[in-house]
Amino acid sequence: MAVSESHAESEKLHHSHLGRYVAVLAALVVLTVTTYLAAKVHLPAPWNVIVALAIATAKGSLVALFFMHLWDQQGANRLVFATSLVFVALLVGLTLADNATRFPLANPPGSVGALPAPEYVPPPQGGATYQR
Amino acid sequence: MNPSPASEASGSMHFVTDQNGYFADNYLVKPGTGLRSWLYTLDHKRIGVMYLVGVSIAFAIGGFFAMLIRLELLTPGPTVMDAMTYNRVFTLHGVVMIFLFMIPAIPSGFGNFFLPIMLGAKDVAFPRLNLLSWYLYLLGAAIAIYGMVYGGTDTGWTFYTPYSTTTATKVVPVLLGAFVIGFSSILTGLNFIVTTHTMRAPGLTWGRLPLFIWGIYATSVIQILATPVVGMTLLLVAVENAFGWGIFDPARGGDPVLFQHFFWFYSHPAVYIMILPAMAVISEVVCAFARKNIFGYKAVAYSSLGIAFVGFFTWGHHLFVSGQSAVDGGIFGVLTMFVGIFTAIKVFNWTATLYKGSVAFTTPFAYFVGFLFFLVFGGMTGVALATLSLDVHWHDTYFVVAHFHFIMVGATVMGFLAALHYWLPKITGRMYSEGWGLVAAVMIVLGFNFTFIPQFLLGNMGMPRRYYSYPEKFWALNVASTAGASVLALGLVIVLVYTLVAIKWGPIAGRNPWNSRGFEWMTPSPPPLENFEKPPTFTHGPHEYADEDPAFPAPHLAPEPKHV
Amino acid sequence: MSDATVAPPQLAHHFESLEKQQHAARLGMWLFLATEVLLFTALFAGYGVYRYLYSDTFQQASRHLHTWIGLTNTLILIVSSFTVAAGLDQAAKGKGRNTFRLFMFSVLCGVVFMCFKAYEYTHHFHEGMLPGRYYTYEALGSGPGGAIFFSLYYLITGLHAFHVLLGMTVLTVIGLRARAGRYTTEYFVPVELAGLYWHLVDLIWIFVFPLIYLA
Amino acid sequence: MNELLRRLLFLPEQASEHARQVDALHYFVIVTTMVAAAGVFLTVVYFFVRYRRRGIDDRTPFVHPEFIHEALFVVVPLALFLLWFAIGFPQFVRLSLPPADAMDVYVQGKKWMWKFAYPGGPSSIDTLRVPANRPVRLLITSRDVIHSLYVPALRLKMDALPGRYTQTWFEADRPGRYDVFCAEYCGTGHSAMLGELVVMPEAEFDRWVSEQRRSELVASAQDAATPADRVLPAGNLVEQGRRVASEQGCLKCHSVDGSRHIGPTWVDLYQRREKLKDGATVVADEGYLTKSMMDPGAQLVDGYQNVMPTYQGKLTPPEVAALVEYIKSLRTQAVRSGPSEGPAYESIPRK
Repeated sequence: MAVSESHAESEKLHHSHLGRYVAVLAALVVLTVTTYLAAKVHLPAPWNVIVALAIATAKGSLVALFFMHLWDQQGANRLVFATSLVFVALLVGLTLADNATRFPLANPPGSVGALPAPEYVPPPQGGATYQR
Repeated sequence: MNPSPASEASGSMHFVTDQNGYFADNYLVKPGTGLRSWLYTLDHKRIGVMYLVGVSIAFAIGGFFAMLIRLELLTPGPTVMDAMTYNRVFTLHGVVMIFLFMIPAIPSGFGNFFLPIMLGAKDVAFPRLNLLSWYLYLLGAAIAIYGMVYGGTDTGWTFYTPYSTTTATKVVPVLLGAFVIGFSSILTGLNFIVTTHTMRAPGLTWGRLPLFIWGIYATSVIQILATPVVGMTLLLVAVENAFGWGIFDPARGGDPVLFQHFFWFYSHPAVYIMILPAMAVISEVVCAFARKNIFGYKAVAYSSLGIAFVGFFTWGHHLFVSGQSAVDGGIFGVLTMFVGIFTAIKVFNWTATLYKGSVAFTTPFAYFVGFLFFLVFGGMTGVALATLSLDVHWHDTYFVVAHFHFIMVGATVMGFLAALHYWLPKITGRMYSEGWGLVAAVMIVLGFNFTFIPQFLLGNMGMPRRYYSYPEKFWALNVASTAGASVLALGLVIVLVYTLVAIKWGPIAGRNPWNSRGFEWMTPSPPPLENFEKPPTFTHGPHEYADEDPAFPAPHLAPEPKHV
Repeated sequence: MSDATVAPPQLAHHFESLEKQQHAARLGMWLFLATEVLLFTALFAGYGVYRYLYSDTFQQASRHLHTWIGLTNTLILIVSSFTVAAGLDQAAKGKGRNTFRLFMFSVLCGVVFMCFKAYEYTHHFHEGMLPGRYYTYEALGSGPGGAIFFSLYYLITGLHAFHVLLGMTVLTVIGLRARAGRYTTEYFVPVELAGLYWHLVDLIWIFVFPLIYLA
Repeated sequence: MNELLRRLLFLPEQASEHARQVDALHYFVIVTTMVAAAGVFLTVVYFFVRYRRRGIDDRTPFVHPEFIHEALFVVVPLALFLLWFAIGFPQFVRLSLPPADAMDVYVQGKKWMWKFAYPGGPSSIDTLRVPANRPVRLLITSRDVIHSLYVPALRLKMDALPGRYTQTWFEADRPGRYDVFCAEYCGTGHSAMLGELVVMPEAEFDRWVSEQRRSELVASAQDAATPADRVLPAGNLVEQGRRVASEQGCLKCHSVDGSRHIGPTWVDLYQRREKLKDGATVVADEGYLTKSMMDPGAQLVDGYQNVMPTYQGKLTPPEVAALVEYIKSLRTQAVRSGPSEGPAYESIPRK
């Protein structure tokens, strides 16, 4: 299995991909300009990030699939890369979920939602003090 | 020279010794015996042996610190050292045991030695990277030990911020040492994965891989995916400690709980880096000494991958009382229940393997029995700890200490010792003393129980961990624990002594003293430079003992190859 | 990987065929790239958390950066990635000298990228946009978000810049070897691996750009 | 049954309904663990005896597992574990949702003591007084590193994070005195960071609070006179110094009976020649004592760690003066003989 797979990998690389590279380059430049312009539009709060990340994901996929030849390769290499991305999502997702759902005062003071809400009496010492 | 069937061999019915079986032209003498030939070696076997020596020294150092801890806790007040020294000692115990012993012990030591042999390969895929990994290990150890000797570290091996960023002790060298060792771990894992994918001998399909390989493969996956995150985290702590960049510093708006997320994202899977290789060893041992195929090969093999994968989804169960949200607590709690299942699958399959087997009670098998008990009890208390409301009581008490020592000492060290006894004949060509082996095994298992069962009860009583002094009501159980630790230490010293004796004067073991069908036993003992006399082809699985498989006679009945 | 890049293009003793050896080298490189991705992940996760906690400050802070530099650098890296890919294409055809030229162009792009980065850093130093303890910039209010943003900014872009430097070194070495005719139409895996590394550097920047400069 | 198992497992007394419920789950979990461990172990022993090796050429059959075996191996433990979770998780969620009518107590951990403050009421060091049968919400924070408030009798624990608040709650139903520990490692004094939970009958607690309030009014009247620079109540300066020392936790590290502790003893400290880390010597006069409170690391006595936090800004000048007077008063002849009782803390009303 491994042998035939690597055969296929080498075979595919022997074909010239120059045309494909030019097309990808053009697409990347267009997407970069698009994301820059989209940021100028000032979309409402979550959407600006979502749009920016969606475009970045599209660009990243182009690079990974064509410049890095994941499109041509089978099996292990794709799996490795995909797995690493799963774990990126895992770490980012679950830490963010914690900060978003924990007891609000347990987030750093001055951050979103951590300011004492009306129902919480400020502490008698006049706020949390922390000294090194 | 000539066939040496079992009937002619001397020895008990548990193993066969073969006076003619010492393979003279082995890896220990080829390509040379000088120091240079070892320091520049690219041979995976020699690198494995160097790792085994290195981790054994680390184990002795860590064990020495453990005895200091137990000595200090013999009385409620100060006993032999002051609080600062005690804090340094338990930190060093943790750092040395985890980073220098537990993580590299089985994968880098036995894994390096046996993974290519079991694959029928001549070496690992990247031998130079393998040597680099060993030197990175040495470099990391040197940096960490420098930090320990000059200043010491008093943070505990968990390096929780903001304590670790504000303490006056030398944290940065220890952090950097752990960082460097992390890269050593990554390189080893990378090497093993590539080797398993690309260097299997003809006939060795994924479905025939020895279970040891499956375990090491799963371990390597964790090493690759988790270690970079902790590397970056330790670096952030070092930057914060040295320059005050404040990513985790509450005084600068940072979140110390974020550090705990990052740290456990690695350190919980790291527990599986430690336990999976031990499980891998046990899978080999149980088949060899029951002389039977594993019950449920696929279940055992895939459950290793399952542990490697699901193990990443559970880190938050270390944060139930850290201010983490209850939502995350629930998610991590329920996912932890699933990781327990994979271990349960393995335990039941190992037990069922004995069914209708031919069980020989040798030293490795004794460690298997100990391992199984410790794993079940340690594992189930682990799942109990993930039961959220119970964890609120147990968190950071001696219950946790006892639990993870059941897994790490109980299971991993039993696995390490089982591997040592099982493979010593292959690595050195000589046999240890079975009588002393069983005596030591009994002492270790009993001493271990006496050390850590009192600690479970201490945890129930509410004694927090990392306590330098304690109220008098905890006294009696602490004395019991220290007494048990002494027996445990004595047992380990006995192992060290008779192992060294065996290496020098032990009886010649021969090609396959255990009558095992594992692939590593098909080559002479000790193995030659490129592992096999001629490249092997496999036509059967590694754990098949059934006599209805005529294509594969028991290896000890196969004709010995010609050698001088 | 080091074996494949350092060893002469013949078969290493422990492999049975060149195909297997190249397959191993490729897989090893991908695993290494996965560790690189996860190395950055801790920083991105930290960014995500603080972006959520201090969202207003972070949005303001990104407006205080030079977006045009970020944009230019993105385009530079994309073009350099293209030339590296084209260099691989030439290597596969046995045209080592072309590979060298294309790789050198990419290295030049890297130099320009680093120059912009240096310009940007100098500017920040003067403004007091410094990490953690050294932060003295006042335009973002007194909350802790600004200092954290710049800590993360320097960590992410600094680590990336370090990778750019590494990538430039690798491209130079492999480019010189290609010019010396070390690679054939049968054996050019080192060229491919060097390219993969450079593409990863590009790939990470593609995510850094919107997160730091646009979000 | 509950009492028997509790004693068998060395569990502390149960001071709340929550503790009893958690213990019930505890018994269930431990019993199933024991049964499973014993079951596996006995099976292994049985198989070993039944199938022990009888000869070197023993033959064994090839055993194929049935799907049902593997399915059972998965489903039985999973069901058990999920049952544990299903019981434990609601208990945990309940802990994170304090009832609306709970009484608030602010808890602050610092190296190495606990400070408990009641809104608009008294505060105390290391002793948490609460009424029985009334829900109490703890809002927990820390001044320096992470600590963790741990009351074994309530099966309750919550980390104290510097600069922010975590919360938990309980309703103790058995008056009595219970241990409070710090469960998160916090330095050399970690194991000395002991506190006490005093659960009082409701009427007694109310009486205590009103008493504390009365004495506080006196103090706050004085505060009002010079709010910027608080003057200590009139009285013996040495006595005030003693109070400040116990309030600020000085006695956690400095003994007043001559014994060596984390910091140098205060007995005979005044005018003593101290050898410093850098080899120099210094006479511990008023200037040195004051400086050491403000910048402890500057002139560190040889043989001690630099672990003392700065008290710059935490002590008013009169408090510093009182402390120095107190230290001056600690001469050998002034110290009582007999065994040390250790640093003692009493609840002191404070704004």
